[in-house]
Amino acid sequence: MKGGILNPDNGFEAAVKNFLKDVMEKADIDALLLPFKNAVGDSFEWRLVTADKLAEASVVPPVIAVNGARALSSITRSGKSAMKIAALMRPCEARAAIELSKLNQCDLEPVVLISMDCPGAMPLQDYIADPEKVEKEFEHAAREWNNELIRPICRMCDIFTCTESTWCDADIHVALPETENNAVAFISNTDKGREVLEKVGIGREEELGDWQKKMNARIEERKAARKKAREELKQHVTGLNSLSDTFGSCINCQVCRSVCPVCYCRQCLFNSVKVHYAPDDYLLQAESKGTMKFTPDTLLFQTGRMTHMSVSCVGCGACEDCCPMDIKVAQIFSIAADETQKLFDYIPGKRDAPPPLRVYNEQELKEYET
Amino acid sequence: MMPQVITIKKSAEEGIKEFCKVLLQSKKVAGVLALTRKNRSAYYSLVTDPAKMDETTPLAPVMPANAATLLSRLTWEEGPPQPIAAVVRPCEERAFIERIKLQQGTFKNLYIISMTCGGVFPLKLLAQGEIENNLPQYYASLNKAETVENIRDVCKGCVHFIPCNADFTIDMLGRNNDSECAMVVNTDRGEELIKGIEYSIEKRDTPLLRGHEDKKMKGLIEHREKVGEQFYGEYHFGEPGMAGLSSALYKCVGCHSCSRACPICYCNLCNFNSEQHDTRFSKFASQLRKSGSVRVPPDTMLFHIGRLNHVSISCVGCGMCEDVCPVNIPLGTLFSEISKALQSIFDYVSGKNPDEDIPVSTFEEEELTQVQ
Amino acid sequence: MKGKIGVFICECGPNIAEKVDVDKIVDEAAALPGVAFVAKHKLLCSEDGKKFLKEQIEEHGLTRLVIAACSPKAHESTFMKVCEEAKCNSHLFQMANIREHCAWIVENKEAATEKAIRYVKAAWRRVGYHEPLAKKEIAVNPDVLVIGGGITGIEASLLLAHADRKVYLIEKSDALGGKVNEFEKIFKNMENTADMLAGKISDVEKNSAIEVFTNSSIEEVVGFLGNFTVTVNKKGERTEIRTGTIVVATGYDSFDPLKAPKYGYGKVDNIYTGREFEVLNKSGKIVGKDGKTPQSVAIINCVGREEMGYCSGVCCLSSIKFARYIKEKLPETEVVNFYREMTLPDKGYQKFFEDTQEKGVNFIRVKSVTVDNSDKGPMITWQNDNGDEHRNVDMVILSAAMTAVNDAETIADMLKISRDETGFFLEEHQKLAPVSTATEGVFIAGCAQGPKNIKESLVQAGAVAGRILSLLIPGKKLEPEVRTSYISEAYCIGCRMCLEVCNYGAICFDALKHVSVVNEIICRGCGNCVGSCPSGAVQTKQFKDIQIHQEVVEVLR
Amino acid sequence: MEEYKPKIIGFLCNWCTYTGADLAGTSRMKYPPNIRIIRLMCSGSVNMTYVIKALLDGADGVLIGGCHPGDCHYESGNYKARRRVAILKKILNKLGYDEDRVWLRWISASEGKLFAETVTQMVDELKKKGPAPIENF
Repeated sequence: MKGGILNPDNGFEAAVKNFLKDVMEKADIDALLLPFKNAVGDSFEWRLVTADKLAEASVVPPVIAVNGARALSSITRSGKSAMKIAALMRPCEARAAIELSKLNQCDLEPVVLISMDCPGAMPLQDYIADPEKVEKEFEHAAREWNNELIRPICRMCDIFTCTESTWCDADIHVALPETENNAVAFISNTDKGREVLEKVGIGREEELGDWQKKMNARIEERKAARKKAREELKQHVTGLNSLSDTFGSCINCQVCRSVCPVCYCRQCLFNSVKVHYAPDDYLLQAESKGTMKFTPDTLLFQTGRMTHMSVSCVGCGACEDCCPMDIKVAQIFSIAADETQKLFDYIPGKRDAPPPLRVYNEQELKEYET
Repeated sequence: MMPQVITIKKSAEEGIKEFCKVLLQSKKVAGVLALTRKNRSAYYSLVTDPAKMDETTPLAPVMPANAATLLSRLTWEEGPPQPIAAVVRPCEERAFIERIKLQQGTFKNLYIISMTCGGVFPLKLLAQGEIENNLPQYYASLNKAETVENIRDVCKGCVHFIPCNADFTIDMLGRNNDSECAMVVNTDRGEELIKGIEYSIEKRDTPLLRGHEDKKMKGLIEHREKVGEQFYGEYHFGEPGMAGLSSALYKCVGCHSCSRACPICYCNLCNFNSEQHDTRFSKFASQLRKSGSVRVPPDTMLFHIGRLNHVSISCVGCGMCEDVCPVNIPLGTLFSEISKALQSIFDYVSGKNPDEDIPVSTFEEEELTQVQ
Repeated sequence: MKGKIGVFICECGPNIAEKVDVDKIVDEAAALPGVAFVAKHKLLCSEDGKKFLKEQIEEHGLTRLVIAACSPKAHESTFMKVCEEAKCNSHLFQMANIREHCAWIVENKEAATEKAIRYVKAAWRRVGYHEPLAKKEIAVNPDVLVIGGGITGIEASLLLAHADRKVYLIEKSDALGGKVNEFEKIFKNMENTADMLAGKISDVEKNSAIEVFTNSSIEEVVGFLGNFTVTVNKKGERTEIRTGTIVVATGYDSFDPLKAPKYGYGKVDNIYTGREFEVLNKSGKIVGKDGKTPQSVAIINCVGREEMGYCSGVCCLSSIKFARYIKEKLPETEVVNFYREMTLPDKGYQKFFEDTQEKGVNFIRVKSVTVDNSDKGPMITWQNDNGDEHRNVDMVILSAAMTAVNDAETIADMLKISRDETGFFLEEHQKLAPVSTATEGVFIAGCAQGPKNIKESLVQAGAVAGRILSLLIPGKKLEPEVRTSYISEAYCIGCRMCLEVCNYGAICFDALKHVSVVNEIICRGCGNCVGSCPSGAVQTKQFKDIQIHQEVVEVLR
Repeated sequence: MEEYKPKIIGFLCNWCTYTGADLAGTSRMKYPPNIRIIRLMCSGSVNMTYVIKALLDGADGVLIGGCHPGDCHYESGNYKARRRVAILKKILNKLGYDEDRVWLRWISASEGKLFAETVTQMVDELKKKGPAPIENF
């Protein structure tokens, strides 16, 4: 992995902001999409801003309040963007954005997508309960790459950076080589990215030194954690019954769906009258066992949603962050997603790979015919 | 009519289960909708087998969903083919009546069993498995007809804890129901239903169910009136320039959970999710030119004020919105207090009287002239 | 922005040009995305202007049009025509009112220009979201169905038939003529009713264009203006009649004096209602139930006035007529007329009253009257300023208020028309549309609308005939409003709020799909449903939420 | 600093107030240009979402113009509008937003003068109030 290295005197955040400033000036970008702490400081929000607002932005917020892909989609979904936008977000958010663009819910053409090494994020509800505390914890977690503090879903995330073994397909990735002078590296993944780096005069062929080794080590760590989590969850989540236990406390509020970056439907099928039966059907259904959970759709919704979006699931954890019943939605989904994605060797957020459900290959999946 | 009272030598919860069993056994009803709580999970169950009533916990002080929404589905569209009984809380019953007015359900073949309500615990408590530990103090305060600790904020400010249209009501407030409970038969159809059921049924002309005029109840209502306003004040809603509202809404993630959990939000597709409200890029651009900074996704304010405008006339203050909000916005307080103020101008109480039209669906020529 | 937008600014002679910097608008408009052509013109609504407009649209292949000029109320239709001629859909067009709403109301030219530019931009933004609407045309049935064979129904039928309209005249009794049949004479000239009525009835019978259904009543009405189907029941035998319009001339009933016991009706002998007396009088002999000729008769006015809450305005005159009947037949009999206020509107009635006084009829003004039994026959007690007074009479006539017919409600439901608080049918607009109703194609005439005398009834019959003749011309198709509401099945949840607020019964409920549906032929595009729909499932064409939102956003820039 | 020009959105009924506004023009009455008129077929078609959106998008006031009671071109649209406005105003008030920035007025087609006066009066009122303190996000 090669890239361009900057040696900032005042740290990562400043370096990135300077870079963005340059990008706006030299790569004729008109607006930036960045996370900001909100006016009362109890959470973060996305803002589309001009250069002068750059200072207040927070490059790596401790939480993902709204997945950046949703923000980007809401800007570019209706009406061609007349301005060029640079958007900085976490790898999972950038990948979701690319997924959405494949699903025509997001237009990346006018967008320079920039991702950065992500140390993970903190649970949203914890932050809202006590911002200062969580802020400190996050600093620590980010500095030490401490996996204990961050969200469970982040602990098992292995696409948090951009190396040969695992990568994020944003136009530009901001890497954090941990040399003494903690220099910042900029890796370009696309022609658009290369062009931008050129314009702002950042080289692209420098060796990134031991950064890569360190990251690979962490990736292995995370992969292991993921494996472990998969084993654990296998205990719970195999077969419908145990699945129903796992989602037993689900109240069918469907917040997981509405905060999910890749659940893009206006009206979820499982939230529509299309899944309603006539009363007598419910009675019949109940009579078979003498009793039934009502509403009956909880499982239908969860499994149905899985079939709809799991191939595109980037494991951003928004669903788990928002679940009022503290269900491990994200962990379960992203494990399940592994399986479905493996079927097609599909990695959501990888450019030019068509969404599996849009294409087919006559020779594939024979094993499912018998 | 001379109110009948069914007395059951069991605790209130067991009593209700017993009663529902009898209804099922005697084929008076084909099914019973009642709450079931198992440690961290709670959900409504549709029970057809009397034996299965034992698994339910009709009085569990939690609300996984406002049953009104479920009742709509159970009575869709001409009502169930055979009678069904449902054990619901007053605010659920009131919400259902509002939904009936909106053509989203019917009382046909549906019997409502309710109770004077002590409120419910927030879902968080349920998720953390804390309900068990809280039950003793719950019933203790109930017996004293006092507000229970750590129930939902809206419940603490709720003045509609006496059901108005239930066919059967168990009086829970200010009464010890541990060993014997009494169920009041409020309606003719209720009386009709229990005909021929051998049970210690006494008739009495002084209603056993305490009404709003009862001194204890009055006291509680007055107290709660204040509490509600106090909450509203604490969040500084009503401060000039919507300052309170904005500061509460900054953290909104736009998940619209509140509207999905709301028993009054009955729309198929919310207007604010429809393409009529998609923000065109040009809007972002012009906003950016104006202020140099635009919040994304936009229209958070529009959604909440718009929803207020749509539902507050029918809001029953059940607090589901607040409970499902992933970022703890005090929506319950906001909506219930505003709806109180709003309904008063039409002297309308949502869900109180099934024969009353929702004010927005009708009009009177001589009214509201001050608005002009 | 879809298609090529053309922006035209009209100087309206000096009217706009002097007050607004037209060239500035032109420059601003030219800079707008999607705008393919901008021009100003001295007077766009002039023949020369329209020609210019048409040429430019065609030359530049413009598909959407913004015209900044006067109020759309003045020339929208003018320019829409030009659009059509130029093969550009007339609804892909929006007017900016920069004359009435800018040039003429602002002194400061700068301010006026600024506002005008806002309006032009708003129109430009809006028109981008317009959708082409196709003109609708429906064939119409020119026939007319008249409910009620009374004097009003007859008159309307004759007038319409005279213009070669097929008329179906539905009468529930066994003969035409209605209440007037019962009258021997009519005020004020006391001419014989028969002379007037018989002529008209025979005209009806002679006229092949009029098909009379006696002993018949309507059972069901479906359809809409130009295409109604009415089921008529004649003694159990049903006929389906296709008609374009319906006239409700169902007349009136009299107030039932049993509802006002103080007048002693039903308790005291020799008390007659006005109508009973008409019959008695027409029989030729005015005698009491005992067969004796009355020496004294009391006529009591305003029976039912408090109860009903209105003055019928006719009873006074009939009561005078009753007095004249008596004086003509029994000159010796004393006639006392008890009244509160004499209602004598219109020319000639005052004289009618005075003549009757000269004929020795005693008019007594009272505060209130009661009638009781006494051994000497009916006893009248009345109050006036000098307290109570009593006297006995041989016969009492109660001149009762006119009320809505008892089956008014069923008729109203069938025809989807409303009734006012008095129970009579409600006109569409008391001043501007006094004989039409909320339901297009359904008209009301005569006492169906409210108490009237014969003359007023005939006037209304004429009005209705005129309206119908000008509304439906045989062979000419009807162009229903195209800017109607429609409901998105995907969004609608079937709460039927829109049904409740729709005044025209244009929305019905599809139980199968469980969504509401607009009948776009009945819909008048008022948009009340839009105001009521929380989910935005209902939209009105050309007034869609998005079009309005865009307009708002732009004017607020 | 330039003088504050309140922005008013007028949702006007095509049959009465809008025509009234036209009349004000044709009779050359002068009133402040602050109002931006949106033409609708009936006050009863004003979905309160329009009003909220207008306020959030930066309108300092909203004027809804309908026909006098009993004169509605569509029978009763104005009464329905009145209820909706009442509800909205109540909510705004409870939210600490000055409800007097939303006006409902009955102005007939012949009352051009009344229209001009109403707008003038509204502008004055709004000037007294100053810019609408509302945060839109």
